[in-house]
Amino acid sequence: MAQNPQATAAVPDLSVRLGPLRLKNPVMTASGTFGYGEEFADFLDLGCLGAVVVKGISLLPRPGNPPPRIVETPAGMINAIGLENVGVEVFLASRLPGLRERGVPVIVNIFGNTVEEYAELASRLDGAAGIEALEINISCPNVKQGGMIFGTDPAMAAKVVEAVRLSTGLPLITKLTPNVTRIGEIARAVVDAGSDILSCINTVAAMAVDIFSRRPKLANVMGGLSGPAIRPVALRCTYEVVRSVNVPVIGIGGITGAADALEFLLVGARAVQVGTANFINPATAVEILEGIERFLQVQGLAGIEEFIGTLDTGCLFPFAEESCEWIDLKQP
Amino acid sequence: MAQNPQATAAVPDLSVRLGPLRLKNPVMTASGTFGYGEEFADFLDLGCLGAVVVKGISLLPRPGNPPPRIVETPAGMINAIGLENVGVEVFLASRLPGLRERGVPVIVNIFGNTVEEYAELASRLDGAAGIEALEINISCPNVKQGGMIFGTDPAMAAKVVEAVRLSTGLPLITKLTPNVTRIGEIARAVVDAGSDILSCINTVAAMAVDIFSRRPKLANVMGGLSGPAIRPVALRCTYEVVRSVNVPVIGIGGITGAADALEFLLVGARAVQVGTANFINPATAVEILEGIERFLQVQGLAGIEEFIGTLDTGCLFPFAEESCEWIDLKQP
Amino acid sequence: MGKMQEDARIIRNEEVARMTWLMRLHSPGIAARARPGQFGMVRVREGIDPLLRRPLSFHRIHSGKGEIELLYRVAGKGTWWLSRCQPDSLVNITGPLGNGFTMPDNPSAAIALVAGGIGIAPLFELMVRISESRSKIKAEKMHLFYGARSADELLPAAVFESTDVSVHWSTDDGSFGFSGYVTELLEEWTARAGFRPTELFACGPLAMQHNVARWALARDIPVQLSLESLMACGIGACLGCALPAVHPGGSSAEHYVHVCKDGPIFSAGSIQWRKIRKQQLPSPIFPCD
Amino acid sequence: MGKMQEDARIIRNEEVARMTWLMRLHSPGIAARARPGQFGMVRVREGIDPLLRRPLSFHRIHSGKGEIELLYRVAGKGTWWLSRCQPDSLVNITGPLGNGFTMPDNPSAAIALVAGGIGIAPLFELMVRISESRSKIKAEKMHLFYGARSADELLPAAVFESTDVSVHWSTDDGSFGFSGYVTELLEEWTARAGFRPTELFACGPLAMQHNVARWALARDIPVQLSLESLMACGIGACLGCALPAVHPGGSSAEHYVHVCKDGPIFSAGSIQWRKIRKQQLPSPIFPCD
Ligand SMILES: Cc1cc2nc3c(=O)[nH]c(=O)nc-3n(C[C@H](O)[C@H](O)[C@H](O)COP(=O)(O)OP(=O)(O)OC[C@H]3O[C@@H](n4cnc5c(N)ncnc54)[C@H](O)[C@@H]3O)c2cc1C
Ligand SMILES: Cc1cc2nc3c(=O)[nH]c(=O)nc-3n(C[C@H](O)[C@H](O)[C@H](O)COP(=O)(O)OP(=O)(O)OC[C@H]3O[C@@H](n4cnc5c(N)ncnc54)[C@H](O)[C@@H]3O)c2cc1C
Ligand SMILES: Cc1cc2nc3c(=O)[nH]c(=O)nc-3n(C[C@H](O)[C@H](O)[C@H](O)COP(=O)(O)O)c2cc1C
Ligand SMILES: Cc1cc2nc3c(=O)[nH]c(=O)nc-3n(C[C@H](O)[C@H](O)[C@H](O)COP(=O)(O)O)c2cc1C
Ligand code: FES
Ligand code: FES
Repeated sequence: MAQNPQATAAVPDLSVRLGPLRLKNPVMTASGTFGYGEEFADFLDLGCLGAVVVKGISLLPRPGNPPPRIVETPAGMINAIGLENVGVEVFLASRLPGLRERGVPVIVNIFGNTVEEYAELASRLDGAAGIEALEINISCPNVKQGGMIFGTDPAMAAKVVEAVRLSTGLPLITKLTPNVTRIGEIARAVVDAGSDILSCINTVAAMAVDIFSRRPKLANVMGGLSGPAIRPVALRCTYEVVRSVNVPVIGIGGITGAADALEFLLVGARAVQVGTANFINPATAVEILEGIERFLQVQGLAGIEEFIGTLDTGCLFPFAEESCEWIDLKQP
Repeated sequence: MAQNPQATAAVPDLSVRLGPLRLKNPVMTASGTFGYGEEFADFLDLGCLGAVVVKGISLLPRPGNPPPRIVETPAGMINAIGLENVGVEVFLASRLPGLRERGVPVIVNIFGNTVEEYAELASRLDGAAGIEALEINISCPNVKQGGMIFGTDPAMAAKVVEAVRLSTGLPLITKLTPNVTRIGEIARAVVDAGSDILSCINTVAAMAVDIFSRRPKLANVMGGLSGPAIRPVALRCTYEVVRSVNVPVIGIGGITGAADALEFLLVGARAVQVGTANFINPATAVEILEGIERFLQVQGLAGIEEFIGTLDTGCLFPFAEESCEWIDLKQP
Repeated sequence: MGKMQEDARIIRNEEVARMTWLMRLHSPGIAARARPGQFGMVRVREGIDPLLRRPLSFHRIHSGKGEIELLYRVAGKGTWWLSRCQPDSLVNITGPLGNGFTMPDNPSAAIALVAGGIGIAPLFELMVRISESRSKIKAEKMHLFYGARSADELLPAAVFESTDVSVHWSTDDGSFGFSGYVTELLEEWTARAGFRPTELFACGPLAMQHNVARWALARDIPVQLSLESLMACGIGACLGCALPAVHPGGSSAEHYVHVCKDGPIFSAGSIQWRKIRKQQLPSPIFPCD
Repeated sequence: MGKMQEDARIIRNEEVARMTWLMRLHSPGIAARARPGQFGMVRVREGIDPLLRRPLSFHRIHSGKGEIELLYRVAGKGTWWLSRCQPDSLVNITGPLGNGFTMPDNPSAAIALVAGGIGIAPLFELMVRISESRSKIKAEKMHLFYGARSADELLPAAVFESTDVSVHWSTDDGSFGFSGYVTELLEEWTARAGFRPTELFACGPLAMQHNVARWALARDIPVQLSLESLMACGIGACLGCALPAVHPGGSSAEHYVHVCKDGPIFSAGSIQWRKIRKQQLPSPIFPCD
């Protein structure tokens, strides 16, 4: 492909390979922030995107939480949507076909209350044409275990992934929560259980209250923080996960522009997802694509593969061995 | 005191009791963000503050990490100072006396690499006059256990607190890290081990990189995120800790004004610490005090005790039991 | 024509009543597409403070000139920053969003509108359009019931002269017009005048709209309400702007509509008023900050 | 008199060279306290974007008029926002901070100054003060070696006329004056003229200051450098602005000085140049953003 170096410089190769998944570029949109894609069709060409990850789907439709469901915070927002969704049947019948026509690879984000629900959901989607991969949202409370979140326990997380793995041949992405002590441990467990790819991070557990009414600002009391505020946390998690496993990782969290996306690629993510930024500028994802392309040109790189994971930490902290920090600096 | 209701409205009672500790008001400054107090004397009257928590002290002086040690992020900053400090001897000889003269209660933040170091440090400070309490920073890696952070493991955290408890009669505050799956579990462990008070949160593990030089922006690679960005996370942690234990809790994280401080008091913190905001406006702490006083007056409250912990979550989320969220919403 | 994102140039930005500002914008794309009752999501300031856009209704739509007007109350930091924007600077808007009002199809319908405070914002363009559509026929004047807390929060009477509307004023503190709530005025005046609207439109605080809804439902008068909710995206993607609603299948199951996509204009009967929490929208900014 | 926090009123804010702005402020408290070489921490914008203050040296200090001037290069978003501030608006500053230059105590010292680009900022007030202190004696002129990447980044010659300084110009691209680095000019000119300064002052990019330091150390000339580091507080509280330094006890143990408190003015010999990382300060902003 890249025979003429100047031609290469002119059109850098943005395609990436994530295990079984090949994408024409590394920019996707994150689950729950891009609806079913259609909503953004007036603002950008969906066909340009690496992939669209649709809003989390469950077996049955869910009404979601009572409002208020969102609140703005410094450089971020908290949401407690309650996973409102149309359910897998309606999704397959009336959302997926429209999205397929737009020519964009579709990744379906799935969640359940029990291991069995995850498995059933996966087998229902397994047959459907036009689904590129499944993204398993393991940040749901396991109703059988009294509400303990699947994604915070390596064994429970692994069980979900194993069950899904048995139910489908589709490439599997497992989406990790940052609300754990050692994210690398969860990462290793779900990879051992058969996850082809990991994505991180989901939202950070958070809360906001109103001092006048003395009430929580969300009907659900707690919710998930997203947006630029969490980017440094997401980048740290991504780096930790990249160093913990040998499967491709997708970076998510607070990405608003090409420079942000490139930070995740630099620490080793092979693709990124854009979330909250879609609300602020609905054309963010394509602007990021353009920005990455320009960056590669300016830096004289033939393709994004030449940049991914090239973070240079050598000789940077000669004293680190003796250093005692008040945050978790060591790897698990 | 409050015999005439109008006089009460005019000067609300800001004093708070935190177990063995009595403070004239609930506003302190956070460790590592207020130096040894002296640095701020030109900007505010130190004597007004509830207390000053000094920069973390170790047995021996520490030079800290190589620079760069800080980086700005959206609504926050990451630091990796590396716990630079003058050591306990110099602190006692040449920092504490000046601070005592300012008439402000002094709380000493301590840390060590081993349980023994914590204990020795505590006994050295135990004798010193003019120290109101110790704040135990358990976010250090346990060198004996290969760098595993004390504060992320309930048993290890408890060991530190037990050892310190045996070495001093001073009121003990244990400062919790948010970088754990279940902060309530750690909270219970250190309370059982003898901590009189808890404070939370320390910084959130984070990272930033430079896409041009392809290097970490901190020589230490990772660091701790602080500032308004983390406030919603800190508030959630504070609320979880308040609900997990029966000892007083101090709220910390992203507080920049009276309204922020009041949010922490509303969810049940009995005092707050102001950190990063001191850098942005060195008079923040006294402005918060004034703001709290005005708020109580406007709301017709006689004292801050009437406001602390009065969050009303009743009837707010009728559907929460059935709700499945993608973040950890359930209590441990 | 679909939705779009546009850098609108500020032509004017002035305080026209207490804490109430009028911003006129050159925004040809949106002006060409917008209908009364629709809204735009406005990025009030560059950078990430505040992070989210703010929903504002189209107060006037001058399609010919390629201009729109926003009427907004300074309610917090977003609208405060908006009020500091200077003419000739740019403001990014996405729109037009939402369903908009359904124009009355009977040209001689007896129309009443109820506006509480800043609720006048979306109703104005509607009145202008209805006036225009009826300029050739001899219909009864529209009746606007327009209330605010105090006289200084009301738009001046002069602005209504170009429309085919007779304005009935009220203030909570009695400083101008009827003394009391605008819904009381609506009730009193219609009873006294024996006026029964065949179409009703309303916008204002939730409590006011609730009372208008009950009044209209009791009399079987169709009413279009312009409702609010906290919004992140404005285009139906985040599902943040939910309001409890009557299940379309008639079941008692939980059901939510989304203000940005299914609204902001709703019929009174479609909302589950009982399930709306008191403290749905944020409190005023803290005076000490 | 100690440090203070002040809302300074902007009198003027203009681009005086490429990407280089001069801001004149009414800041009586700080103007009364400040000395050459000290700096202020400037809050460039209201709100939390950007969050931190930016350190800027005092370019001029007009104590009598209660005014100060800042000369700044637009290097990123903070300084960009500063450049957009309008006259009469307020800018919050804390200061004066840092140690400042030590004035030469020999009034007839042979003085050389080296400025690289925006490094001229803190040196200017120093030159003015030295000029004033020597106005009554017959001392040799000071020599300023002043370089930039290109001619359009240099302050105009006229601004130096009021001072007792002869300026030696250089540009990296040769568009004005000597073609090459200003340190090469320093070396060449002093060698050719047989000029040996007894006091040296410098400010500019780290690499330039390093070369000045080596040149001076080799010749045993005392030199005061104005150094930079990333800062959060500016007052010695956060310990963020560390630079590797020679241990005061002479041991080889790790040791750091803090630019905001121990500096920003340092003697060349006190810094551990070997331990300063290449990529100490942030890269330029991303052109695509
Ligand atoms: C469809 C729609 C149309 C609207 N049209 C107008 C209009 O024409 N004129 C006008 O003055 N106001 C209108 N509003 C209300 C307006 O959006 C809010 O007053 C504004 O967002 C407040 O932002 P703030 O930053 O000033 O206040 P803050 O209190 O700082 O806002 C904090 C957060 O709360 C949200 N918020 C606060 N109040 C409201 C509210 N009443 N409705 C929705 N979100 C709110 C903000 O968007 C922000 O996310 C409309 C709202 C909606 C939903
Ligand atoms: C004591 C001192 C005095 C200074 N005096 C001047 C002066 O008079 N004129 C002038 O133009 N510049 C001066 N600088 C440099 C100036 O502070 C930076 O150029 C400025 O902070 C860049 O901010 P930004 O937001 O525009 O850039 P960004 O790249 O957006 O900054 C991001 C972060 O990096 C920091 N930063 C970036 N560059 C520097 C730098 N060179 N030094 C320190 N921090 C930096 C910023 O403070 C901020 O935290 C001085 C620096 C110091 C330490
Ligand atoms: C309104 C909203 C809804 C979301 N819904 C889902 C969801 O259904 N499934 C999921 O896995 N993540 C969901 N997320 C998390 C995002 O996909 C993403 O992981 C997170 O927001 C962090 O990225 P950001 O900072 O770019 O927004 C949601 C986030 C938001 C803000
Ligand atoms: C520069 C800096 C240094 C800090 N040093 C310490 C420390 O020595 N010991 C400690 O327990 N916490 C330390 N912290 C954490 C703060 O005390 C506080 O817990 C944290 O910054 C969150 O509060 P904030 O968001 O208000 O800054 C430090 C924080 C910063 C920003
Ligand atoms: S505001 Fe996002 S769905 Fe309505
Ligand atoms: S900037 Fe905080 S110590 Fe120097």
